[in-house]
Amino acid sequence: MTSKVATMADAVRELVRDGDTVAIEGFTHLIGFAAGHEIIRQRKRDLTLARLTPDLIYDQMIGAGVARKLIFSWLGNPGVGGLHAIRRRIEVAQPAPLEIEEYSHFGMVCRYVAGASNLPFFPLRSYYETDLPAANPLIRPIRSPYGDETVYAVPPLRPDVTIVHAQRADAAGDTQVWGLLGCQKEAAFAAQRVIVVVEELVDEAVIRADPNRTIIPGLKVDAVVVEPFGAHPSYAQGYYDRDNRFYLEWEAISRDPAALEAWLDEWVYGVSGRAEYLAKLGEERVAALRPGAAPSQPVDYGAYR
Amino acid sequence: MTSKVATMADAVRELVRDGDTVAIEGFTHLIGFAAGHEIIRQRKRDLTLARLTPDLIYDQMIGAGVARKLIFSWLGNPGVGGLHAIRRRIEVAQPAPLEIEEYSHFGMVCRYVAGASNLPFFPLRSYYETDLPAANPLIRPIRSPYGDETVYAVPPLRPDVTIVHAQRADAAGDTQVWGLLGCQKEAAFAAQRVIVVVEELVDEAVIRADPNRTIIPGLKVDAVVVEPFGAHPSYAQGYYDRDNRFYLEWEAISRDPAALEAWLDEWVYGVSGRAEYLAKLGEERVAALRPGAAPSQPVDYGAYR
Amino acid sequence: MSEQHRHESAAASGSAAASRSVGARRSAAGGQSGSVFSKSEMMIAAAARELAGKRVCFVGVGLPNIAVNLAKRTVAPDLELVYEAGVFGAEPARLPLSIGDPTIVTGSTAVMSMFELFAYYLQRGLVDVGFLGAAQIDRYGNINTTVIGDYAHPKTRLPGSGGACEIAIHARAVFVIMRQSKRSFVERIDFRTSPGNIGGPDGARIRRAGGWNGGGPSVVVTDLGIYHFDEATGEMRLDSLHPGATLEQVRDAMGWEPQVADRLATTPAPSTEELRLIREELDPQGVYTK
Amino acid sequence: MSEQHRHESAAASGSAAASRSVGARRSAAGGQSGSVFSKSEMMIAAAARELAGKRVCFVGVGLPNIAVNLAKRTVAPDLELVYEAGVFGAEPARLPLSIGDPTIVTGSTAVMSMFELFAYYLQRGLVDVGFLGAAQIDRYGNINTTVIGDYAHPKTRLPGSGGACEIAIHARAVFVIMRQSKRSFVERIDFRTSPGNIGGPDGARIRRAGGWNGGGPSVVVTDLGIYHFDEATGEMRLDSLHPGATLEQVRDAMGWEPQVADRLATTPAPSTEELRLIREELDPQGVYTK
Repeated sequence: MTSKVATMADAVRELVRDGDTVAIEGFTHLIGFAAGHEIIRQRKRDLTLARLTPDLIYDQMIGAGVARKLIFSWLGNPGVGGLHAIRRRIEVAQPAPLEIEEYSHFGMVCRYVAGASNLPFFPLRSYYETDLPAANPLIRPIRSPYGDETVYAVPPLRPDVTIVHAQRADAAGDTQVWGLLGCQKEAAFAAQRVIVVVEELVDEAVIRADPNRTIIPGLKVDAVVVEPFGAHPSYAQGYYDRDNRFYLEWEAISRDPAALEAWLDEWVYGVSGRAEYLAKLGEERVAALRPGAAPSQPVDYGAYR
Repeated sequence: MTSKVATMADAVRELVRDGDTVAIEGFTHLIGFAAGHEIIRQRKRDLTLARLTPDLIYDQMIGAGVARKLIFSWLGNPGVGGLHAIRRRIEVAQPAPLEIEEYSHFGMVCRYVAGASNLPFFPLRSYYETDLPAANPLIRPIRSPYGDETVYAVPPLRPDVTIVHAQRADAAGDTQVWGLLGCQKEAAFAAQRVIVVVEELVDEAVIRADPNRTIIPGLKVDAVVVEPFGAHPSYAQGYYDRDNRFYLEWEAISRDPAALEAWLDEWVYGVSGRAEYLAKLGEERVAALRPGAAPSQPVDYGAYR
Repeated sequence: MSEQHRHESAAASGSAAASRSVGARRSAAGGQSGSVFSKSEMMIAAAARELAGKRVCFVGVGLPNIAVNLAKRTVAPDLELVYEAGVFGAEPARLPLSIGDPTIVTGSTAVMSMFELFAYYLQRGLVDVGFLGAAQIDRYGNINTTVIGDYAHPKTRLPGSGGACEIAIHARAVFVIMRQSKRSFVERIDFRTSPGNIGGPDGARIRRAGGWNGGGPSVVVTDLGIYHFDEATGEMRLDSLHPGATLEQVRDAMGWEPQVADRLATTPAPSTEELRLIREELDPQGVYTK
Repeated sequence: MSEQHRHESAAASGSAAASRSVGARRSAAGGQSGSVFSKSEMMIAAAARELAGKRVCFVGVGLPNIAVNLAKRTVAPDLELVYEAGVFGAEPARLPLSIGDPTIVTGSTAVMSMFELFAYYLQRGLVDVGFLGAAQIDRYGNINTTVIGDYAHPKTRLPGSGGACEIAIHARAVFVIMRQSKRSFVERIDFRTSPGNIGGPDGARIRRAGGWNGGGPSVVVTDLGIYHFDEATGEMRLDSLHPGATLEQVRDAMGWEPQVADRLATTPAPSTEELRLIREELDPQGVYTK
């Protein structure tokens, strides 16, 4: 078995190319901030960014100019406010226009499922009597071959690269997640290339002791990056809490292009990577995010020899 | 919270009705033999039985005369031979004809997914250039609304009752499984009524300590039956091994209608339920099926207060 | 994202939002509880009471979250909390500050992929109540959370659907909590993100004929009163005025002439127990209720 | 169910089956290994060698299972075992007696629902090799495992597709292991369960145009020899005769006049190491190989 362990810099350099469609997935949980920052740092350009909730990470990336297009279903800073760098590009084309392609959450999820399943479309009962199909002509009605019911279809989404953050993987890329699963599995199987960023690198034996927790096999993984706290300021179930303070602070930063530029200079361009970012954040702030213990009980798979 | 714990006799009496479409799912793992035997004992009639692999359990049930129709994808005694009670009804209508509706494995799975998702059809890339759509006109071509690709569709399967065997549940019916998952979740969500049969009844706290292992919430469950070894001669991961001896013995029993009748008299009609069946089987044979330990390691969900 | 998110981002976009009640806390005249209470507290109590007898509720964060938790402690003890992120039967140990809070996972009944949550729970018809917020709502309960102005060249870009259009179609009943104003209660919404009773009288027929699970909007709770929907016309009807609110205030805060119930009620003020639960257990820091 | 099941049930239905080699064990003349070996051992060794360089293999139980495990120990150490029941990266601690054996789960890399296995692995195109058995096969590698006789009134009801039609369409390459006879190698199959090269010359075009992942049948290993498929005609071609088998035997055991390679090879007999692995590690009781 060949190790796929790589540095973030190498993984992004080799696997993310200008013009790619990139999906960084993780719904509220395990958001790949470390990877997004590296993409900014390497000044990738003309990306199409796909993600249900663009969230702070895509506001930062789009504010930094890496993308020409956004595919999404909900555009906000959950519980706080807006994503102003993105909104400026949509509302007033500043500093440049941003192409958008918009779905609902389930529509986006079904696009990944279609991509992961090699299906030319996926049917769902959304969009009835809404203006969404008119706004996005890729949302199309389709008749059931059984009776006269009509549902809607969405096309497959097949990212060039999907990046997921996970709690743990082995060196071959076998990846396990618990807590919210979002649509990372589907986004990974839909992709051509996959980067997995993990809190912990574990021995293959840990994975094999609980195969039901594996969401992506190493077969689908091109690089494994070990980056503890790489999802900060979002959270990793059992590892650290969401850093709500940063989400609140982002509102003012995002509203002001100069403040955004200064923030990127300090926290992205100004650091070599996540280790330096964490050092800047300070031990105290990081330590305060660690939760108490709430362990699951082991289950027995049985030894059958 | 109301307890849904019931005896097998009560659960089957109240929830399985003559003429129902019944799905007992569990692919090689956790096959609901105890429930099937109770259906035989209560002499239910005119059932439509759905299951990917009818297996010994449906050969027994169909041999006992509970069904008028079978929906399936693979008809055999895996690794051993045929299901002769079913074959007699198909090949020579003895003692009565049996209507069949036939798919492939993925077709059956997609039928349950459509039922669970309230979709009027489900698309898949099977059946190209085969005789299956001609044999079953419910398998229909459907054109993608994106370009001229054609795939096939299967209709939703919505059982009146789905019965699943599981490792454990709480009294509310929150059900957890590890090892092979088959299509039990999909078959349960597709159904109108659900019976869960478990090896162990556990406290709600055990379920809530590891919510990622829950496959069916109590919300979808009508009765919880506690029936250790209820999946024998199939297996329950971590609890007992497959009893291969019985699968081998079935070949001769199934080939001979008189032997089948005698077997049913002895092992189904002749016992009051699973406890008596197990006593008949003998402690030694049961004990020999228990595996060694292969526990998973706990994962930490984190206490967030 | 659910209610409060749409809500608050709508707020950030210049629309009215329920959470923007800072300064109003305990300033309104008290009702039968004899104590003072804020407009948000009134909205929470009113929404919670409407949840009586409900079983499965798709929760947003913010006011809906507090309303749901209040209902679970009062009129709907068996209420199961569903979060669109993929959680069923959540028992949050603290008030989740966003739906991105790990406390909704630890100790929950079931965690599943978003595909399964949307397909097997919501689209399957297992959700009794969903909450929606709105930047704009019309008399038939149709909702816009997408854009103000033209879609291609929006004056204000709002968050979009998230799961809202799915909740509107599949939840058996839809609850809306929002502040009302001429900007938010409009004659014509700029974009229909989430269908309500559609064109009005034939809304119910369209829903039935299309095989939707959802019966459409059930209640709108605002800072001024409670609206339900007329079955014949599909139109919003003011059934209850909150203590201290007047019909004139209501008319001044909406873009059409409202239907008013023959017997217009006065919403019972939050009870002492409701206020105690909100202030001591559910939002002790007053994040959402001050 | 996979290869061996279809296989053995086909056997029970009166068709030839690879596992029915009881009595043949160690009766054939030895090859370069200098030792005697059974027809099943020859078939296993020949199939295993064809797996050189393959990565992901959809395994059936019985001969394919032993062949795959032999390949993993010899020509394809990185081979990942996939079971249709929902297992990826199995490391069975004992030879699974059926695909319903818990030993395929314990210690595997990943367990997933059957929907995910079929959709995200097989239909997605991640499977390099799938094994199929057959009650009937034609010269283009089309396979019948459904019925002998008319579908509505079958002479013999066989198991049906299981996952076979999906493997035939999606696995990049399909391996067939079966005994050959005039009843199993037929001019016209009674039912096409799993497509091979379809009508022959345009099989490859149909597969490409339809967007199939699978390139069609790759190899057929029988008790007499090894067949590959001619790219131009899509027809099975005898490339190698097993030690001791003759062209006449081959002709007597098939329903059409076979294409034969210009340079017909002789299959190298199982090596001493291959035989040791089969007999000591993979099937010590000789369940499948005697």
